[in-house]
Amino acid sequence: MPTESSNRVTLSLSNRILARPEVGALVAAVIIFIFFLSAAPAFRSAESFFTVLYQSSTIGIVAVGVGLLMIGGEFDLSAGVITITAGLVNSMLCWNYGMNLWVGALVSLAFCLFIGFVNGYLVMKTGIPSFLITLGTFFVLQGANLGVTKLVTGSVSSPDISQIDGFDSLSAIFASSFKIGPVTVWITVIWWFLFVALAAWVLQRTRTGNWIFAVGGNPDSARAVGVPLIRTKIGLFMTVSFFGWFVGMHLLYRFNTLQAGNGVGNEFLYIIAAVVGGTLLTGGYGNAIGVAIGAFIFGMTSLGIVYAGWDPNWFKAFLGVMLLLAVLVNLYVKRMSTARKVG
Amino acid sequence: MPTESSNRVTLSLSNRILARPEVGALVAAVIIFIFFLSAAPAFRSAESFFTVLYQSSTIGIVAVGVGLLMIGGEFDLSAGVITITAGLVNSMLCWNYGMNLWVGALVSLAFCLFIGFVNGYLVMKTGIPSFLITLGTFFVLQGANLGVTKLVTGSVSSPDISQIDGFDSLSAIFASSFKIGPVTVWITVIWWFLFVALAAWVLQRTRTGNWIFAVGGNPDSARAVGVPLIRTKIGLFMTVSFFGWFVGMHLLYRFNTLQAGNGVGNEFLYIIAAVVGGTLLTGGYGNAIGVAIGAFIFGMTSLGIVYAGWDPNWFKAFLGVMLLLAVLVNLYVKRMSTARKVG
Amino acid sequence: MTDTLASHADRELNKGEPLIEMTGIGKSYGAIRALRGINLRVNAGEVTCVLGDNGAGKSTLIKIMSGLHPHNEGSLKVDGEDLTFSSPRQALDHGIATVYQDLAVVSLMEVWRNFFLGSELTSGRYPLAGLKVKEMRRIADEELRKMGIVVKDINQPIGTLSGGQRQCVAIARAVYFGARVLILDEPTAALGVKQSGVVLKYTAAARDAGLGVVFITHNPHHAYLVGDHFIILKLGGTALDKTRSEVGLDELTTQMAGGDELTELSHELGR
Amino acid sequence: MTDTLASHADRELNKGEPLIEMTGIGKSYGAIRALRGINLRVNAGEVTCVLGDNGAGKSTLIKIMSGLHPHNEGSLKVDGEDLTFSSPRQALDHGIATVYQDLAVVSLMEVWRNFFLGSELTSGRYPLAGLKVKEMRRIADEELRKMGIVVKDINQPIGTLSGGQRQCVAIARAVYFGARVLILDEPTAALGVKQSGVVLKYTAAARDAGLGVVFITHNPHHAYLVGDHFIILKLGGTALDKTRSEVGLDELTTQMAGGDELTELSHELGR
Amino acid sequence: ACSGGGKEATTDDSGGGANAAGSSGYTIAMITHETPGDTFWDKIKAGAQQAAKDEGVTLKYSNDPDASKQAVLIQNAVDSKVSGIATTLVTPDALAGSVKAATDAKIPVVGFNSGIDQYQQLGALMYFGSDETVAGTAAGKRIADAGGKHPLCVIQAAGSVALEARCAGVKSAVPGTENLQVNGADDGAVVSTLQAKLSQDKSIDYIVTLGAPIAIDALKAMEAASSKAKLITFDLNTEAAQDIQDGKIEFSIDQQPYVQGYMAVSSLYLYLKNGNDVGGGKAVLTGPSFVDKDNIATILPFTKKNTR
Ligand SMILES: Nc1ncnc2c1ncn2[C@@H]1O[C@H](COP(=O)(O)OP(=O)(O)OP(=O)(O)O)[C@@H](O)[C@H]1O
Ligand SMILES: Nc1ncnc2c1ncn2[C@@H]1O[C@H](COP(=O)(O)OP(=O)(O)OP(=O)(O)O)[C@@H](O)[C@H]1O
Ligand SMILES: [Mg+2]
Ligand SMILES: [Mg+2]
Repeated sequence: MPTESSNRVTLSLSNRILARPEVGALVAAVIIFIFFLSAAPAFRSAESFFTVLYQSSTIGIVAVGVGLLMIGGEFDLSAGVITITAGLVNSMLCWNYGMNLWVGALVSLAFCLFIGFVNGYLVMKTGIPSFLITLGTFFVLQGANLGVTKLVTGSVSSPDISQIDGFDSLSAIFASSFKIGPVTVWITVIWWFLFVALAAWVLQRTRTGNWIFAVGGNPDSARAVGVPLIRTKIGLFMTVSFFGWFVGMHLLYRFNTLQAGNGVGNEFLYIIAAVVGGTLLTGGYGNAIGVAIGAFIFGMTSLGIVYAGWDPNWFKAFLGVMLLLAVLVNLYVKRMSTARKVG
Repeated sequence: MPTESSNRVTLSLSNRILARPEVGALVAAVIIFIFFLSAAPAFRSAESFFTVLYQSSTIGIVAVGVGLLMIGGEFDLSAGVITITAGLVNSMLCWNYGMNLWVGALVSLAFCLFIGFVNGYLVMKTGIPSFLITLGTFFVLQGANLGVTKLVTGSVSSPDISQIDGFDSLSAIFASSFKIGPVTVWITVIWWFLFVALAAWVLQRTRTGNWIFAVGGNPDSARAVGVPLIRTKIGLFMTVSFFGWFVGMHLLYRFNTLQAGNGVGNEFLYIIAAVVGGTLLTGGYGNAIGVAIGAFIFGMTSLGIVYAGWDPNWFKAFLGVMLLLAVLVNLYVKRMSTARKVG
Repeated sequence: MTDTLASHADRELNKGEPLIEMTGIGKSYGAIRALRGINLRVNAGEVTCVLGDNGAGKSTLIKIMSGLHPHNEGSLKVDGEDLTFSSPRQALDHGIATVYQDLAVVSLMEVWRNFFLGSELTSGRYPLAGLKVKEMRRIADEELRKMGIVVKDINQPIGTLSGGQRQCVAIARAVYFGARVLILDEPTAALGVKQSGVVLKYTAAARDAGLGVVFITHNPHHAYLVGDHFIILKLGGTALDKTRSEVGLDELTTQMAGGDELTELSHELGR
Repeated sequence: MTDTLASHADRELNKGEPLIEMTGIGKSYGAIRALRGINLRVNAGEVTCVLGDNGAGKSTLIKIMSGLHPHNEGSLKVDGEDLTFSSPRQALDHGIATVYQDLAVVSLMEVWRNFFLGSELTSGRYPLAGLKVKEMRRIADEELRKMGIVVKDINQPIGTLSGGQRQCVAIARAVYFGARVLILDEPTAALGVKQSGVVLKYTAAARDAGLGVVFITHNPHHAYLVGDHFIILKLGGTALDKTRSEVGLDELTTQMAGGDELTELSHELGR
Repeated sequence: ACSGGGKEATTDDSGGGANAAGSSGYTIAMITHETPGDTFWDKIKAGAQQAAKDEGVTLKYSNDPDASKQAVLIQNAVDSKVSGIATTLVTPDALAGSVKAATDAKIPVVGFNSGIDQYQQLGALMYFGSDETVAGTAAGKRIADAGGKHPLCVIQAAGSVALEARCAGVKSAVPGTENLQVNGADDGAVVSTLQAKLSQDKSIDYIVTLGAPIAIDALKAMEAASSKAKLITFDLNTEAAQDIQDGKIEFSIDQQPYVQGYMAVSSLYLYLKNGNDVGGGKAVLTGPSFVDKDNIATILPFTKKNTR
C-alpha cells in the first residue's frame, strides 16, 4: 500500500477561516459598511453606528432564535406577531386586574412558551410543515391581538402602563439605555451580544447544538441514532417564542403602549437575517454569529439608505439590491474557500 | 418460489381515488362550504358563489403557476408584485408615449417574462435558494413600482387608461363579465378553469410534467438521467411571471388604474393556496387541481367571514383557524387512504 | 479492536441467553404487507444471519427490532419483557445499536460529529456543558483507522466521503457504542474486500465479547463466515430457519439463489 | 432479454473499436484530489471492470465519463472526438447511459415514471403531446419482471421500494435505454444472488450486442465472470491495468485485498 | 398589589333609549381601505357602531387596503342584498365598477373619508369627510406661516394614496417638504429610521406624522437625536392629545373620524327611512380642523372615550 499521506490534506489556516459559515456574511457586511461610510456622511459617527446596532438588535434577538430553528429544519412565521402578543398580554393583564407588572411579564412568558410549544407539538404530531402550522398561528395571533385588545380596552392600542408597579425595574432590564460620551447604548444591544454568544456556544460546543444540526440535516437519521427529535424541535420553537417575548418586553417597556396590529412582516426580516448570515433554508447548516451579522447587514442597509438621504420611494429597491449583493458576496467567499487548491 | 400473487396488491377504486393529492383539499373545501352555507345566510346565493369564484380566480390563476414552480422545487416571492408591475408597465408606457394599449400589453408581457427569466437564471447559475433571489426581486420590483410611478405620473397611482386605443378589446379579453340570470360571471373564472385544466394536463400527461416532478423531487438524479434541469426550472419561473402578467392585465383593464404599492402580500396567498391544495413545500409532489381547490378554499374563507358578518377584528384569527382546519382535514384524508388495509 | 469491544460490552451478558425474542411478528405499510409470521431469537454471544432476496423484508424486520417502526402483529420480547418500541431511543436504551442500510448519516455534519451523534461526550451533565471536541475527534479518527478507513480530514462533512466510507463510519459507530445487541443491515454490501474483512472480524469480535449480533446480508459466504443461526426470508415470510450445525454453505447458497446460480451462470456466460 | 438489447443497440458498433478513451484524467474536489493520471479505454463489445477500495475514486471516474462532473486534467475522447461534458444530457446524447451508486431515482415519483424519466414516450413531438402512459407502464413492468423484480404496484412511488429493488429499476432503465456505452457503478452491491445473476447476464448480453460496458464492483468474482479488461484504482491512481488474458481471478483477488484475505480471515475467525 | 395607572372604573355611557341592532330592519355595509389595527379607523368604526345602535341598524363592517379586494367586498355587500352601502373612495377609478353594480341593484351608496371630488360622478348619494390634499395644504400653510422651511413628512405605509395626498398637500404649501418612509408596523424601526433621518439632515424644522401612534414614536426619535424640530400630526389618540396639551406636539389636523363613521350610517338610515339628502347635494366636510393648545382642553376627555 502506498503511503497514506499522498492525498491526505491539511487545510491552511486561511482556508479554514474562509470555510466558516459566517465569513461570507462578514465580508459582505464590511463591504456594505465601507460603502455607506463613503456614500453617507451622516453615517460616519459613533452615534449613527449605535443607532444601527440598536435597530439590528431588535431584529437580531429574535433572529438568533429563528436561526437556531432554521438550522433545526423548521420555520416560524408567528415570530413577528408574538412580540406584540407578549407585550399585550403583559400590559392588559396588569392594567385590567391591577397586577404587578412582574407577574404579568412572567404570565406572558409562560403564555409565549406555551404558544411555542403548541407550534412545535402540532408540527411534530401532525407532520404538517411548520411553514403552514405557524402561518396558522400567525393569523390566529394577529386576529386575537386585535380582537382581545379591542374587547379589553375598547380601542386598538394597549393602555399606558408606565404608572403600574414594577415598571421601573422591568424597564431597566428590557429598555434602558446609557451614555458613553455622546453615544447612547441601548441595553438590547448588550442582550443581543449575550444571546448570540450563548447561541454560538450551544450550537458548536454542546450536545444540544449537535442535535440541532442533526434534526435539521437529516431528521430520520438523527432519530435513528437516538437523538430526541421531538423534544429538540419543540425546544427550538419555544426558544423562538422566548426571544419573541423578550423583544415584546422591550417594545412594551420602551413605548409603554403597543399598537395591537403591529409586528406583522417582521417574521421575514428574521428569516432574511438568518439566511443572509449563511443559514441553509433547508436546515442542517448555519451559525449564530452569521445570523447576527445578517441582522446587522439588514439594520445597516435599511438605515444606511436613510443616512444617505436617497429617494424614499426607491427604498425597497435599494434594499433588494443590497440583499442580493450581500448574498452574492457571501456565496463568492464560500466558493473561494473551497476552490483553493492545496499543494 | 411461492406464487407471486401472495402479497401483490390491487388497490380498490375507492382507495385509488382517496390516494389522489387533491382529494384531501376537496373534502376540506366541501366541509368549509357547508359550514358557511349554514353560518352565513348571505352566502346561500348563486351571486355570492360567483363572487367567491371571482375572488378565487384572481388568486388562483397565479397560484397555478406558483404551484407548478413549487412542485419543481422553487419559490417565487415576486409573484405578487409582478402583477402590479405588469399593469404599470402597460399603462404608463401607453399613457406616456401615446402607444396603442396592445403594444404596451405585449411589451409588458416581454418584460415580465424577462423578470421570470432573470429569477430563474440567477437561481440556477448562483445556486442561491430561490427564496432569497426572488425576495430580492420582490423588493426591487416593489421599490421600482413606486419610484417609477412617482417619477412618471407624480402620484402613486397609474393614470386612467380607459380612453386610450385598444382598451375595449383588451378589457374584453382580460376583464369582461357576462350575466347568467342574476349572476355575474367574470371571464377570469373561465380563464382560471382553462389554465388549471392545462396545467393538470401538462403535469400528468406530458413529458414536461414528468420533468417538473423530477427536478422538484431530486434535481441531481433528474439531471443525471438527462432531464434539462436549468431549462425546466427557468421555464417554470417564466410561467409564474406569465400568470402574474395575466392577472396584472386583469387588474389594469378592470380598474383602469393601479396603485403602485399594491400586490404586496399576495405572494403568500399563492403559496398558501398551493400548499393547502396538497403541494409539498419541498417540491416533487402536488397537482394543479389541488392548487385550484386551495385557492377556492382561501377565497371562500376570506369572503365567507365577511358574508357571515363576523367581527372584522377577529378576521385573521378566523382565517388562521380555517387554514389549519383545511390542512388538518387534508392530512386526515391522506392518512385514511394509506392506512386502509387490503384483504 | 477486541479490547475496545470487550471494554464497552456489558459484563452481565451470558452466552446463549436470549436477548431478543420475536414471535409471529408481522408488519404492513398501509396496504402493503411487508412481513408476516416471523419468529426470531437473538442470543448473547451468537450471530443471527438474516438473508433474502430484494424486497423480502429484511430491513423491515430490523427496523422493528430497533424501534424505527412499530410492528402490527405478534410480540417482541427484549430481555424477557414484552415491548413495542415507539422510538429508536428506547431501543438504544435497551442496548440495541443498529447500522441502517439507508439511514446512516447526516450528510452536512462533520465526520466526528456523525460518529458521536446521540452519544456525545460532554464534560458534565448540565445542559450547557461543553463537548469534549478534541477527544471525540481523536476517538473517531482512531476507530476509523482500525477499520482501514483513512478520511482525509476528520472535520469534513460526511457527505463528501464515498459511499463505502460513509457506511464504514456508521459501522464503526455502532460497534463502538454497541452495548448488548448489534444489528447490521447489509454492512458489507458497499465495501471492498479489505473493508468487508474488517467488518466480519468486528462482527466476530462482538460475538466473542458476548454481544448478540443480527447480520443481514445477500452474501452467503460472508454469512457463513460468522453466523451461528441462519434465517432466509422470502416475500415477507420465513423460508428457512436453521442453526449452523443443521445447514452447510452449499445449502445456504442454493436456498438463497434457488439453485447454484453462480456456477450455472459461469457456464451460461461461457467463460 | 438479449432481443431487447440487440434491438436497442446501435447497428454501427464494431467489436473492439474504441468508444471512450481517457488519458491522464485527474479530478479535484476543491482541496481534495480524488483522481490523477488515469488512462482507460472502453471498447465496443468489451467489458471494462474498475475495481478498488472504498474512496479509491471509482465513482468519480465514471461521473466524469457520464458528464456529471467535468475533469480538471487530461483528455477525454468519445468516438475519437476530444470532449469535456458539461451535462449528463450531452453524455446521453453520445449514447452513454449510466447507473449511479447514489443518484439512482426520484423517490416521490412512480416506478414507471422513474423508469422512463428523461426518455419519455410521447405521442408526438409538440410540447403538449400526451405521454403514452399505458405503454410506458407495460414496458416498465415487463422489463422489471425480466430482472426478477415484481413490484407490487407499478404506480407506487419508488421511494417505497426496498433498496435493492430501487437499484434494479435503475439498472433495468439503463440497460433498456443504453445505446452504445453502459456504465454500471456497483450494480450488484445491494442485490441478492439471483438478482446479481440477472445483472451479470444483462451485462454479458450488452457486451455481446456490441456495447461498450464499464462495470464497477468490489467483487472480483463478479468482475471476472464478465470482464475483458481490469483496472484497479488505489487512492486515486491506477494500481493495475491488465486484460483478461494477462490476469487470473486469483491475482485480481489478491491485488484487491492485499492478500487472499477471505481465506485468511476464515482461518482467523476459526470456522 | 395596590397600583396606580390601571383600569379606571368605567361608566356605561351608552345611556338609555338605544335600540336593539336590526330593530329598524336595515342592514348597512361599511367598507373601508383600513389596514387592520389602525386607531384612526377604530374611531370611524366606533362612530358607525354608535349610529347603528342609535338607529337600530345592523352594521356589517369589512375592510381591505388593496383596491381590487375592496371592490370585491363591495360586490360582497351587493350579493348580500344589504339596504345601503357606505364606502371609502380612496381609489375612485378602481371602485367605479363595483359602486355601479350597487347602484344598478338599487342599493344606495354613500361615500366617506375620501373621494370628495369623484363621489357624485360614481353615483354615490352623499359624502362625509375631508379632503386629504386640502388637509395637507392647510397643515402646510400653518407651517409656512410659522416660518417652517423644511418639513419632513413621514409615510408609514408605502404607496398609500391617502397618505401620499396628505404629503403632497403639505408640499404644495411648503416646497421644501421631504418625504420619508417608515415601517409603521414596528415602533422600534420607526424610531430608529426617524433618528437616522434627523441626524442625516439637521435642517429639518418640522416633522409631520400622518397618524397619532407615529407621532409618539417621532417624539422619542427627536429626543434621541436631540432635534429641535417641531412636531405636528394628523389624527388623534389619547397620548397624542396629552402631548398636545403638554406642548410636545404643536397641533393635530383632525378630520373627526368618529363623525365620518357616524354620519355615513345615519345618512343612509335617514335616506332609507325618510328620503333625506344630508348636505343638500354637496359634500359634508368633517375637517380639516386643528387641535392645538387652545382647544385641547375640551377635546382631551373625548379622546379617552375613543370618540375623537
Ligand atoms: N463532492 C465531493 N466533495 C469532496 N470530496 C469528494 C466528493 N465526492 C467524492 N469525494 C472524495 O473523493 C474520493 C473518491 O470518492 P469516490 O466516491 O470516487 O470513491 P469510490 O471509489 O466510488 O468509493 P466507494 O467504493 O466507497 O463508492 C473520496 O475520498 C471522497 O471523499
Ligand atoms: N415505507 C414503505 N412504504 C411502503 N412499502 C414499503 C416501505 N418500506 C418498505 N416497503 C416495502 O416492503 C417490502 C420489504 O422491504 P424491505 O426494505 O424490508 O426489503 P429488504 O429485504 O430490506 O430488501 P433489500 O435487500 O433490497 O434492501 C418491499 O416490497 C418494499 O416495497
Ligand atoms: Mg434492505
Ligand atoms: Mg462509489
